[in-house]
Amino acid sequence: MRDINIENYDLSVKIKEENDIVIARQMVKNMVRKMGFTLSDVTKISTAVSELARNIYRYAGEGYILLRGKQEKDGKNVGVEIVAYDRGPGIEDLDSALRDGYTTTRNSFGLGLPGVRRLMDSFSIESERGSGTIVIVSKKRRAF
Amino acid sequence: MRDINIENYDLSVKIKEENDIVIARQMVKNMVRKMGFTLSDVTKISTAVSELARNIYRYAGEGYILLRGKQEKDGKNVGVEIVAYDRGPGIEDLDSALRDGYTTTRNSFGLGLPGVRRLMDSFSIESERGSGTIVIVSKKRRAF
Amino acid sequence: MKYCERNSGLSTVPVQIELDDSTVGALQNQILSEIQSESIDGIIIDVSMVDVIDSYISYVLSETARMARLMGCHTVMCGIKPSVALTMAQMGLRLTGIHYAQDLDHAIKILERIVGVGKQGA
Amino acid sequence: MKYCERNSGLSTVPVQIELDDSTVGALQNQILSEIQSESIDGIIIDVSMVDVIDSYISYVLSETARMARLMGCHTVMCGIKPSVALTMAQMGLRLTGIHYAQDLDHAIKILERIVGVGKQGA
Ligand SMILES: Nc1ncnc2c1ncn2[C@@H]1O[C@H](COP(=O)(O)OP(=O)(O)O)[C@@H](O)[C@H]1O
Ligand SMILES: Nc1ncnc2c1ncn2[C@@H]1O[C@H](COP(=O)(O)OP(=O)(O)O)[C@@H](O)[C@H]1O
Repeated sequence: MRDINIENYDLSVKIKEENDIVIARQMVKNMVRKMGFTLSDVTKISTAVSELARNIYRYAGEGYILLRGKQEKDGKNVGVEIVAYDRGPGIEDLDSALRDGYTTTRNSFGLGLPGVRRLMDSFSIESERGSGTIVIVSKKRRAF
Repeated sequence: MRDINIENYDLSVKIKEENDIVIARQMVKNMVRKMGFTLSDVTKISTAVSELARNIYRYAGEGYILLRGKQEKDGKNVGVEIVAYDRGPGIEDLDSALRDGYTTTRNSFGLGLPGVRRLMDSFSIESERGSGTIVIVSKKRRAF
Repeated sequence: MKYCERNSGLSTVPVQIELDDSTVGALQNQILSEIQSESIDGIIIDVSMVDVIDSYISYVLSETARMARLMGCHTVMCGIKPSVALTMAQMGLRLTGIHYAQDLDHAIKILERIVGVGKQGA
Repeated sequence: MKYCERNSGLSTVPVQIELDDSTVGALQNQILSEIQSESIDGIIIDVSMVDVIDSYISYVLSETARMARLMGCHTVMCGIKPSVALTMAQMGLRLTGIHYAQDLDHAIKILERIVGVGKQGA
């Protein structure tokens, strides 16, 4: 698995108890609001963070939500990159996990990861049995 | 200098531009408010973070404000530990820097570090020429 | 969360701004026990203050509506913010068994139409 | 920040909730240029919304008052929150050359006493 260095991020929120899900999404909401994202993109990003933080809490027990500003390729537009990073058990069947409706838990639509993928502009996931899971997503800042 | 591992903290905010001073104090304010600190302790802690973050921005250019919950020795009371950590030039004369009125900049009362020391319950500082500065402060949560 | 309005078999539940996982569970319990102990045919869940509805919150609200229906009660969700609705739609979240209303008045009208509750009070 | 009240040589400056370093610098410039261009003898800085006043903000406010005084203008700070006042006191921050008032009315009374401004309007 790739190496994630928390020092390279503007914000890091540790997830270790249920309440940290709300804390992570509030902190991220504040940051992207200040970065000038539109209300509906702020909502999408906060919702994505809520899903990713809950997965960390539920399936890995502990991990981090990281955020950093990101220069887009065109050089002038900025965006945000968000990483959900844990050293938990990893995802058994990655293909299935990305499919709508797949879940290993009760009380769930199984729309977390596929939902996050649809909400964000880019999505990548890496997972290794016994080593953990890294989800990296990003979103460009749009004017409207 | 001691080693600081950001992974051990609940929250990390990177300081790299002026605006990050406000972001750091807002994020910390949110956290300690949620932890149940009184309004006046929330204000003291936020003000201390404002001083420490500004010192990072001004004198080191870049660094981190870290926060974690802390079990007090009595085992039941909780508190908060905040670390200001940079790999900047370090403080030339530590004794002077802790004295009221000492400053190497214009436009300043030189009450930053001594003020932080008075606002918090514990205060420790470590600085090495060319290696950076670590300020560790903490505050117990009080009922009133 | 507290119940602010109650008349003629109808109960309104305003939901607080930040829904964490245990709060949404408590909300479900409170709604279902209220339906059981009082005779309520219509529940209005007011989410006009809520900033984020993710898949777990959706699931619990959906499940609540389903269980309420089994107990003879209809559920209407009102005041959902456009940005929240947009996000849910993009994720593919659909709250089955829940009616949607723009605001409280609209919600009451919907319930009146479905089950005739609230009419006595109107 | 915007000036909301102005009468008879007196100007009130409500300060926004979150004072960052460049905002407090802009505030100083705006106050000083206003004193220069209009004939103002009393400035009221309303900090009732401000949550944090740290050493740099204190320094700039203090300096502003000192420069205003040189231009013949008195400065009153009003509405400081008790928790902010407590924090400043504990840090050892004193805003020299600034008068303190509980609220706007009190601030106007203080300025009337010192320089007689505002009287015409009262
Ligand atoms: N961080 C993670 N660590 C281990 N397993 C995970 C992680 N995130 C997701 N999974 C697995 O992927 C499945 C699908 O995830 P998701 O689409 O978010 O739906 P849900 O969490 O609602 O089940 C989960 O049921 C779980 O088995
Ligand atoms: N993180 C830091 N790195 C290098 N030097 C520092 C740092 N923090 C403080 N200093 C030095 O210590 C002095 C005293 O700091 P402080 O009491 O906060 O007052 P002020 O910042 O207002 O000058 C500063 O003027 C500066 O020279």
